[in-house]
Amino acid sequence: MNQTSRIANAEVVLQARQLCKRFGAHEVVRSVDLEVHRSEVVCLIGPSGSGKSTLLRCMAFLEEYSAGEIHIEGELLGYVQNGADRRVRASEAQINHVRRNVGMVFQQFNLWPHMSALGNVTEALLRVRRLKPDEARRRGLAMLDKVGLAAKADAYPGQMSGGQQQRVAIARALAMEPHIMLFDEPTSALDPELVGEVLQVMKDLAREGMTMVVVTHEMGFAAQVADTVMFLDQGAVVARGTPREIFQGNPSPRLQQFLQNYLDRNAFWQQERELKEGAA
Amino acid sequence: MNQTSRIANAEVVLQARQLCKRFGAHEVVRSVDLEVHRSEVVCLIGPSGSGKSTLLRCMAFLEEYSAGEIHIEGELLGYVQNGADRRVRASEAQINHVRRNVGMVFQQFNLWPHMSALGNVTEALLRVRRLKPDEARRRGLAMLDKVGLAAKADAYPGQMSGGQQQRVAIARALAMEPHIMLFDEPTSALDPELVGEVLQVMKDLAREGMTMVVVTHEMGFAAQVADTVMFLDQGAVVARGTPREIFQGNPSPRLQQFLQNYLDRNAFWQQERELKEGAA
Amino acid sequence: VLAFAASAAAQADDLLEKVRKAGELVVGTEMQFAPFDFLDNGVQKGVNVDLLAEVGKELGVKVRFIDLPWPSILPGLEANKFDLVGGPVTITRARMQRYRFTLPIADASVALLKRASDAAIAKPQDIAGKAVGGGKGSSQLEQLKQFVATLPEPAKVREYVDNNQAYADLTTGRIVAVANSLPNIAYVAAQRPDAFAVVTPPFGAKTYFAYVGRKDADSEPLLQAIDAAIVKLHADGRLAAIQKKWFGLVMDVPQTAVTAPAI
Amino acid sequence: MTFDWATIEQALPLMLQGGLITLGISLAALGLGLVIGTGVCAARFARRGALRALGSVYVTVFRGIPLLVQLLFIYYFLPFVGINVPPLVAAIAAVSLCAAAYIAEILRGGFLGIPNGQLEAARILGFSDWDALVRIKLPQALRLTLPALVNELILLVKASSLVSVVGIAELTRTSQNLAASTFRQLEFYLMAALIYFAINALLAFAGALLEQQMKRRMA
Amino acid sequence: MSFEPGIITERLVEIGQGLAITVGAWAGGVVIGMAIGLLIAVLQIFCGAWVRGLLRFYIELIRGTPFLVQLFLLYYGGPAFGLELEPLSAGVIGLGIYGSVYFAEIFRAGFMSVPRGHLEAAACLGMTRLQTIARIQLPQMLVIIVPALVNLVIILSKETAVLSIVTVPELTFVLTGIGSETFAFVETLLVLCVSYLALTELTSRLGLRFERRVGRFMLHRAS
Ligand SMILES: Nc1ncnc2c1ncn2[C@@H]1O[C@H](COP(=O)(O)OP(=O)(O)OP(=O)(O)O)[C@@H](O)[C@H]1O
Ligand SMILES: Nc1ncnc2c1ncn2[C@@H]1O[C@H](COP(=O)(O)OP(=O)(O)OP(=O)(O)O)[C@@H](O)[C@H]1O
Ligand SMILES: [Mg+2]
Ligand SMILES: [Mg+2]
Repeated sequence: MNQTSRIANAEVVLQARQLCKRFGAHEVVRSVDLEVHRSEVVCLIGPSGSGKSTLLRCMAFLEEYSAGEIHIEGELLGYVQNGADRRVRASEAQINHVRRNVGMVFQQFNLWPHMSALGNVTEALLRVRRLKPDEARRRGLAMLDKVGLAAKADAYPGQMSGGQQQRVAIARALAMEPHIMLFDEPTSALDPELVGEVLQVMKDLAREGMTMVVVTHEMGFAAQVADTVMFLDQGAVVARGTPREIFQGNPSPRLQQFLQNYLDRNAFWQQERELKEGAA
Repeated sequence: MNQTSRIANAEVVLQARQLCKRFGAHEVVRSVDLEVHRSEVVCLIGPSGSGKSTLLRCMAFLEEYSAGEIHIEGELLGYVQNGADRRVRASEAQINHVRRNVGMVFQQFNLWPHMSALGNVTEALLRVRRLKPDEARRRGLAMLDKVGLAAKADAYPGQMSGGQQQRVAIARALAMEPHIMLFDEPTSALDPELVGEVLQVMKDLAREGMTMVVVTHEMGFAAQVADTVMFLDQGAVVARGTPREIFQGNPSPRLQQFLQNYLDRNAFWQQERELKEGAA
Repeated sequence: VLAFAASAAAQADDLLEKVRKAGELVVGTEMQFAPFDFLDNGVQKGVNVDLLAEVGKELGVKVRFIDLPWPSILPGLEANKFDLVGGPVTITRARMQRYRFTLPIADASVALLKRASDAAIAKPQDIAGKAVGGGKGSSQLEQLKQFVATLPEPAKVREYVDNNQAYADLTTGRIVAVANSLPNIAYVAAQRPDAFAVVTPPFGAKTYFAYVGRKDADSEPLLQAIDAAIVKLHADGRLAAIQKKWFGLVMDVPQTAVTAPAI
Repeated sequence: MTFDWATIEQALPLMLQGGLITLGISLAALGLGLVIGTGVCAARFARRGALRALGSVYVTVFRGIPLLVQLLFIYYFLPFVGINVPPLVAAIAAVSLCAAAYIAEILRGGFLGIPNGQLEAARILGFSDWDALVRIKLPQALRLTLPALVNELILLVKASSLVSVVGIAELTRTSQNLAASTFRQLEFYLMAALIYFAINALLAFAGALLEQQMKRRMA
Repeated sequence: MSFEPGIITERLVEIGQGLAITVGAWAGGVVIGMAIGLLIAVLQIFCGAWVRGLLRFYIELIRGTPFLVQLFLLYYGGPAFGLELEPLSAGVIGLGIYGSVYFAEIFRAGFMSVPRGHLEAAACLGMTRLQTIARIQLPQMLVIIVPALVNLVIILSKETAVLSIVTVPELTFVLTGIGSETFAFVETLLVLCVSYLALTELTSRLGLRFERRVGRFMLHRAS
């Protein structure tokens, strides 16, 4: 409770109002409202194709949203208002300016295969932040250390496991010292063995008070880390609340059905508990 | 019990003796012994890199195994014995002959993108079994129907969801009427939403008495469907037994640690149950 | 046995026999050599058609022409792709080493072609210090080079793959004159008086055009037959008529084989 | 430079005829080239080392030696070893052999682009190597490399101008002949350019259509 | 058909000059072509529809017509439009223009071969489009396009033979000339073959080495 209220009082760093996104006729995001406070962790869950990624990509302006507004720390993202309600796409420079405090991590890592881990992390520091090489190198190594990969600094992405690659991708984003981190299914492309290490890094981030919006299929993570869980279906927010309210309240039939998937798949654990209880 | 004994009495259709597989110096499969009885379902679990896929691929002779023997319905796979213990690689024709009753399903589906679903299923019937086109078409449609995709017969892989593609891949294998089906992580490349439908098809197969060897990370499936679960670590069989023995016995530390991954990730479900129990 | 007999027979026949049997004389030529050979809306016209037709009559055979770019004509002759090279070819010592020339059929003395509008050039010597062109590997080019060397101030000589590029460059003004045999450039000038004019008199030694055959026993009888035919054409004035038709004048060319060409 | 359209108008039919010959030779060469090229490419992936070596030697030689020389060789020098081929055969043979070398390389890229898993799927279903090649590899390689192949065809159309050295009056040769007889070079080269452009634009368009269709099917 | 290598050795100097000119023109054409080609490919990324349309037309036009004809029009037709060029410079420029469209297509394909996600990652980190091209796309695509580039460079080496029609005394011109003067056809063609084989073989070997160098990270790839 107190945790939640503390966040409720913190200022809003990311705000979406009546956000809509169409691909041609197909409306993928339907007037979504969303407020993210400083150091709040919001998890987006929902069936495949429900628009989670699209919503997140709009927040990084990787997609031009069709209607509504997104404000990042008070600044309108991606457009410049001219006149009452006419707006035009902002210049690349302006977009980058508003987006400077937003970091993003992708499902497919998107590391640059021709650069070493360190190279991936320092590239933007050198070209965008214009740091001196040694300065950039110092911060880069620090970031890799933070995700526990200082040893892999000189390895190329192709030489690392998926989990390690994703951790490098997180380090790359963190190096720019963003105020908000966006994650799009950061563990869906990973072997189950490797999911744990990435989730651990994200848990640490949350504990340090990073503001995060996470699209995920990892219900366990959502339950343990999220302050707010939003369930999307067909582009609209069907349910939102604390993990407790979402997972343990009596959910809408659609949500119920969605969660059922996970319950079935983990039946073995269920049986195990039953047995243990039987024993006790 | 009776179920297990029934299988124990059925004849052995696939047998591996002291199976070893090396890649250069690196020994990936270490003298594995394995007996699969008719209509038994064996699940292979284990950490990434433990040799599950390699073991399975040896059973289909997609990898030449380095030492030991594999017998399929009594016939030696992949080699012809000459002299006491000297053996040479068998001809493609011989290999295909011994392998004729083995079907395989891959993690990446490996459908042929330039053929429709039906085309994928009938291709081998036409080229290998030399069926008449209409005959092949009949059987192909029957198989697609069996996996619930009769409607998608003319769709191309690119137009289908991952789950549907994997079901087509299963239909393609079943069309050849194999006695043994091998599955290598058939659901790891799928969105969580789509895992269910594929597992369902596999459950039905098992119920119909198909002999199956399944590499999987889906513990729930293993628990519900497997007659025998084998835990591989670093190429060796560390534990084998009924799901009950594996999941609910008191496991070796390595197995314990391996399972822990799954327990963590499903914490939310744990909490939920606790609450429910609290309520009750 | 049959095959053997056939081949034996084939060996027995010399080229003349073969040509007679086949009923046609095959001639390799380049149809970009007006007035000797060129296409007028796809129809072959020129000296060779008329003249060799007459020769054909004398031999009692038809004449078939194969149109080839010049670089591949002499190789074609050596590869037995045809019996005779049209062209015709300027008789030179070097070429006589390797090929058997028929009797000459036209004068090949070298003259210059200039732009009609170009008043600066009245006589061959006026090209001194200017740029001129000729066809690579042609005997005319060799003579041009010798002539240029004699000038007080040598002219720059450009070599072209074939004369037509040289004519084209003449119109662009990069060169002031093109050296080629009188019959050719006379015809060019006649075709486009607006663009071109001949610089008289011709310079260089007196040379002659003739057809070319292989220098071997197999071909000899055929070539002798052709020579005989040409003599006949001289006698009854058919050759003169053809020359008049295409060159606008009758050239006097020796009726005996040229044994010591000027170049 | 005064353009004489009358001359050109008269000559148009001839030039179009030349264009047809050019197109014909190119298409024939493409067809043969595809067959030979596939063979060579398959050889380069063969299990036997000797076959692989053979394949790469073929590519080195036929890609390295200028087409002009290949033509002259086949037409003028084979006769000395008793092989005397008619011009058209020599022309198509030479162009095909040369094209095959380039096509083999293009296809190699396509073959490499096919996931190994798809071939394993074929093996496990009992496909012979031949069936796997014809039914699985080739159709996909062709699809993957279609743009490059269209490119190659366009190159062929232009390279075919060399066959004039064996006495075939294709487009370039025809226009040179006409130019030579009228001493109007620019006009006819311009004409030739336009006709070549028309032919190749047509081919490019056809290729684009084909590509679209394949994309739509395998969207 | 006699075989007299003497004829070749006599004219060795002339042949050497021809070879030098061929190589020079070839190198010049390749450099110009690559430069223009890259420019076109990049412009296609940045510019609006109608500029792209123009570029498209330029590409199709040059691609659709033989180099012989282009060079002829450039050299002999140029003066009619006040464009006077020396034979060699006309040849090199012509070769560059001819090659540029093929280079452009190869580069375009290369740009498209880099996964969109890699560009999005760069955008999220605030890199400009130009930085992304220079630092992310070019280095990655090189690996993929090197074979195509080698192919094209080899093709261009053959096209240099066309320069003879504008009186550039390159190798083919010199040798065919010697051929028709001395009738040593076999010998000259033989020299022609060997020279071109050497050039192309050298090119593809250099290409392979370059491929390996830029492909370092690819070779490491686990799967
Ligand atoms: N570029 C695009 N063009 C057209 N439609 C698109 C595009 N991107 C996404 N879509 C559609 O938008 C819908 C939402 O896609 P999105 O990727 O946001 O879903 P998602 O919730 O992220 O699914 P997943 O859990 O599989 O990632 C889908 O139906 C998809 O087909
Ligand atoms: N072709 C190969 N060459 C060399 N090493 C290989 C090859 N294939 C697999 N390996 C190695 O063999 C070991 C076992 O690989 P395998 O794919 O069988 O593991 P796995 O249990 O299937 O893992 P996962 O659960 O990720 O599929 C790994 O260390 C892998 O690096
Ligand atoms: Mg998504
Ligand atoms: Mg595996």
